[in-house]
Amino acid sequence: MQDELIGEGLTLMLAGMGTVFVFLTVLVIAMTVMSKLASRLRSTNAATSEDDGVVAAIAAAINQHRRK
Amino acid sequence: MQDELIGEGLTLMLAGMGTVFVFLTVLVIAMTVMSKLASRLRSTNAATSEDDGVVAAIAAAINQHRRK
Amino acid sequence: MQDELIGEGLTLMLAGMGTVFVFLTVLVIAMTVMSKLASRLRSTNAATSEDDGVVAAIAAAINQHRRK
Amino acid sequence: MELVNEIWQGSGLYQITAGQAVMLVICLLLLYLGIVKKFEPLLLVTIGFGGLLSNIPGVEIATGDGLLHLMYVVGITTGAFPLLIFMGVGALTDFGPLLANPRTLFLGAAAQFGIFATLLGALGLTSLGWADFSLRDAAAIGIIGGADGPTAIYVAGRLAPDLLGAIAVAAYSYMALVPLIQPPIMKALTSEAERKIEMKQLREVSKTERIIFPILLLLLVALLLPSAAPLIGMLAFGNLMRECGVVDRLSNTTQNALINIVTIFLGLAVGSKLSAEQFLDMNTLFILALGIVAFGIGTASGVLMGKLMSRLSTNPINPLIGAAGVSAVPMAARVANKVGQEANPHNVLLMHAMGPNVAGVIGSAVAAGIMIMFTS
Amino acid sequence: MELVNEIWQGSGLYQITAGQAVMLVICLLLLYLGIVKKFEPLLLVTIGFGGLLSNIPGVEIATGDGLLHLMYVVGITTGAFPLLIFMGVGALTDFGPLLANPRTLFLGAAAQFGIFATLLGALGLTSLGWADFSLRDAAAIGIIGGADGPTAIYVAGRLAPDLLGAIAVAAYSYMALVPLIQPPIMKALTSEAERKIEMKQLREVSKTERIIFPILLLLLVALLLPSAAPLIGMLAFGNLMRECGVVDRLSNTTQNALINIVTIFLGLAVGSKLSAEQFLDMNTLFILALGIVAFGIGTASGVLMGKLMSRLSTNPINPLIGAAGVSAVPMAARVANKVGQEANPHNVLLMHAMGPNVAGVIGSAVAAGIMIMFTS
Amino acid sequence: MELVNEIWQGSGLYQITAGQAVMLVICLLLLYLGIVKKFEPLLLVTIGFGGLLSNIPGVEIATGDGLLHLMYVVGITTGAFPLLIFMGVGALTDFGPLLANPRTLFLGAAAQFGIFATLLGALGLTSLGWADFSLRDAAAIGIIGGADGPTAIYVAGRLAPDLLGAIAVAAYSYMALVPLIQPPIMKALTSEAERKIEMKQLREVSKTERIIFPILLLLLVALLLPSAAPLIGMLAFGNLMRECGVVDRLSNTTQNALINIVTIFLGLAVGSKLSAEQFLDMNTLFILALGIVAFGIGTASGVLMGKLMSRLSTNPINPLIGAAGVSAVPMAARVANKVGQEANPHNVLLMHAMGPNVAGVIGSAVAAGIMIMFTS
Ligand code: NA
Ligand code: NA
Ligand code: NA
Repeated sequence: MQDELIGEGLTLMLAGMGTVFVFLTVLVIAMTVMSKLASRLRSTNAATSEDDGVVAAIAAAINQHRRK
Repeated sequence: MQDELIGEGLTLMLAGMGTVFVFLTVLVIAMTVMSKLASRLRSTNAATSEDDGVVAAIAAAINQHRRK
Repeated sequence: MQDELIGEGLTLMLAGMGTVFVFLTVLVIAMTVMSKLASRLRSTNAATSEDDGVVAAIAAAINQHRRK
Repeated sequence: MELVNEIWQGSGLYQITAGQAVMLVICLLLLYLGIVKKFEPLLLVTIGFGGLLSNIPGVEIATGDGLLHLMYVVGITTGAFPLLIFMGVGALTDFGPLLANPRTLFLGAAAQFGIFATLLGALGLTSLGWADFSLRDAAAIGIIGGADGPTAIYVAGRLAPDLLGAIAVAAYSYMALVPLIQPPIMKALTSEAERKIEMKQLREVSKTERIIFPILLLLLVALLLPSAAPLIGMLAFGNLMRECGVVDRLSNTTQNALINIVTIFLGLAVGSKLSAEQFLDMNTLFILALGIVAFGIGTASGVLMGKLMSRLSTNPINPLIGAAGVSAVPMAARVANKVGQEANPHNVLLMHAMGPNVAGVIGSAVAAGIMIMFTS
Repeated sequence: MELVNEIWQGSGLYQITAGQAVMLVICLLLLYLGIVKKFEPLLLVTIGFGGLLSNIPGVEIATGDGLLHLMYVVGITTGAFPLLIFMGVGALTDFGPLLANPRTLFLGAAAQFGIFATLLGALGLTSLGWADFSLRDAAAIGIIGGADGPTAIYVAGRLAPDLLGAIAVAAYSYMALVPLIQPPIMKALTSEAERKIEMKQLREVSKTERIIFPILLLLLVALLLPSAAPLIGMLAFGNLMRECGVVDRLSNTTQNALINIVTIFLGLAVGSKLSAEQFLDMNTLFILALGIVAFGIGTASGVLMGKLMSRLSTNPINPLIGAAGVSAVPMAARVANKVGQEANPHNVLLMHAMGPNVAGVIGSAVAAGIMIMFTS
Repeated sequence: MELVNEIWQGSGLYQITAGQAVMLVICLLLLYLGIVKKFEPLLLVTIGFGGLLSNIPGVEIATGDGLLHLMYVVGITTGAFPLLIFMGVGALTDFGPLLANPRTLFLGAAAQFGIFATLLGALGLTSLGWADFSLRDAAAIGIIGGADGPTAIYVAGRLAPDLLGAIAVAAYSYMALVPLIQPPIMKALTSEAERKIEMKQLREVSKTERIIFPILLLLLVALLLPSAAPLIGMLAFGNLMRECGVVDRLSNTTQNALINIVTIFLGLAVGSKLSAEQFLDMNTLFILALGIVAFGIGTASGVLMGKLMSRLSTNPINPLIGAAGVSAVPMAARVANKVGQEANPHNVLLMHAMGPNVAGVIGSAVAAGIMIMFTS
């Protein structure tokens, strides 16, 4: 019966370490994909804000011109 | 039976809006009376503190006089 | 029975004031002893830090010397 | 191999039902509305996350001995959490504008018509055989029109716990949507001239009045409508701590640590009622539909009362501030201010609208009291 | 018509009893004392408002499933609220003056005589057939003389829950009245010369002593009087968090958010015992009368012990600081300082009086322990 | 005379058992470690003082209706306190370093080997007939190797409440001893050249990633391992409140008042399990021995995984950061940084080590989930 206990322990160890590694591997993959999607999203937004930046620069230039 | 339900609903609506209006009307009256009482109380206090002000002014005048 | 109640009350009063005084007397003694031990401990530490102070003074003196 | 099978059968992928999957998406949507759209984030983020937790298959979180179920039992079935939130609301509320102009209480009264119209609507759906709402259910649904989250949760917890999830989600979502729901109704019911009306600056309110007000409010409730006393009582208590000036440390804690802790627990506990079997139901759709009707009718009746008072009164009254009577503090008052400024850029209605706004909180608590009394 | 009748019969005006009306007035008086007269406002405002809520007819607030009753059951019958308050008191208390001059503990011991004299007084009233106080009742009433709110509530909650409301009101009211009650007694028992005595400046107390003190205190209680361990233990725990310097974040929360939240709940829960049927009773009048006697005797015995120590000691001791031994922290210490300065404007007794003042907290907790042990 | 006898028989000196005396000394030692040695003071001071209170003879504090027993029942048997602490940990944790370098999750995974090796060790002791640990006991003991206090308390509360005191004391003591336990193992397993490896600066992590991460984490747990959902769910909820930017007031309260209050209650409740009859047992010695083995094996397996990744990766990886995978946040990351700087003074590993450090928190929560699932 005690060997059975050790057996259960070994099973739990294998199952446990296995699950931990599987879970964290899936998490690594999910995080990597998510980060790529997020950075793509951001670069799209960044492009938009770059446009905003251009508009702002033009506006500033016009203002400066007027003051002269 | 369903008409009964609607009937109960109508009753509750009448009772409800009625109570809300009666309650808030009483509250309006009570608040108005309370504010008047409070402002009368305050004006009495203000008078008192005016007196205090006079006393303080006299004290200050006396002090100034002494220093000369 | 009511006299019994008064009797119990008197007993509780004696026991109570007695316990309060005994307890607080023990506490006074314990605190006094504890403070003495703590101050002895501190004076030992202070001696150590005095030594530290001496070391620091020497170090400072050496530094000053070097700069000249 | 057997072991892998056991783990697989314990996994969410194996156990998840279609309903739970749908609920996870709905809760993600609530989080999106709260975080990205900034819809009542304090509640939608906590309710939404609580809802996610409640739809994880195969683990007791929102049931049995689970933490969220415990929070629900301790805080919602007893009414403790919404009452404590109401105490916090009292400590955060400035009743000054209402004290300066008590007549605006009538606007707060009129806007409660949305509650009772919706109650009737819910009973009508039952009468048509479309839904199966009892009088208690209908009363709890109607209270969405009060535009006041803790009141809605308190009433739903007492009268219709099964509908609590849908009612809370509807109440907070529509409160956040007030800037979209109200303006068209306000503009449709008022003329340009009415919207341009400027109001006289409010008088200053003395400290004495501020201190007496919550006590007066409580005493009136005690004498006239005791069933509203728990809600109004806690509101008044919070406000008395705020105004009395001698317990500032209690007032500060009530406005910060206490209301924040209770908000977290309340949100998670309400989220525990977003399980698929309770939420995915035709009733939820009806509740969402009735809820928006309730907001619309409340807004309209507030504005119409504003028009009436505007005509009867010698002091100018802008009927737009009537829309703030639904409560949804302070969003509805800001909306009234904004619509007013669109018509007349010099028109600052904000403080005037705060009167009916806080009056609406009292009004719907009174309505809640009458409903609880009537149906129990 | 029937409906109007139903609403009328549900109203407070219809249901209110004369007792409830009287209690509403009494609770308004407590609020007045707390807010306007600034009598222990943290407790009198919360207890007073809780009392108002408890005397609203026809609604479960202080009974059944009502919030205040729940607070009472959760926090008072278990002793949790007063113990947590005591932890907060420990975190707020500086035992430095006591550590600098441990002999002042005797003053804190002597002042507890008020507790036991009052106990005897309560039994005397029963013996005369005027009242019907059991030994447990008398012990709970006596503890008013400890001039320490949480200790009184803790003991009353264990020994005489029915008298809790009156005992708490008496304890906090008289603590606030200390500046009126004590000076005549102090002046009657001391000569002008005694009141002029200046005391030597207190020595500085090291951090080590401050850290060891609460542990030492707990160990002594554990070995000598375990029944006082819950009260003294929580006091010592709060003080250890304060002084040990490594858990400042816990200490700060204990001194602020935690004690404030518990104070609000404690006050409302105590207020739930101010219902007319429990409070309007000859017993309440006796308790109020016995309470002021307790304060008087405690003050007198503290001062007399001060005189004794003053004569026996080589270091000068001003007997006035004995009056601070009743506790009522820090009010009684301020009173001792003030009476001292009236006799000798250069006399600063405040820090000297803080020693017996905090000693009185320990003393009455010890007395509470012996009473609980003896009567159960 | 009889009375004096009664008081004497009620005293601690009369009633104390040898076991209680030993426990008082052990608890004083815990206080010493917490206050003077600054070992995890937030927990060791509260647990130590709770232990003192629990070993006072003749009074119900940690049993029956005593306050500490109530705290235990309310907060530990339900799992509420460790889960709320985990929510606070989530609100305090910056997952940025992990998001910048997700591969470090493997280090956090490897370090969990300490948990399962210890589980096997506990069963081995039983198999040898030295101890009598069930599978559930062994699982709860193993979790000490997770180096994460709330996870250990949560699991022990579910699986082996009798061992909770010893497990909590071991977990927090060894977490504080990490600077002594880890460096020799780290140095033995790595070469000087490996310890000198400098790592590339971490990329910046966007707000969007930070917000999505806790939701993603929860969804993966929901789909793969629901039994870990309570722990991971509360961690993710706290972190979402922190990062979403729209509920800062809730996040601040979670990081301060709420986690502090729960820490005090948790510590006292855990202390209630330090009674002599439960703690003075060979099992406790075995648990302490197994606990340090768990930390050692966890550290070793983290470092070995670091060496493996260092060889396989094109980006330079310093294997020392693997040791931080045991969690013990943030102590283990600081240790990795320090050992790295001893080999190469220009080497700043701190932020790199924070990745595996927080990964270890997730890893041990996952391990806790699998153990709870497997043994119940
Ligand atoms: Na409303
Ligand atoms: Na006292
Ligand atoms: Na870990």
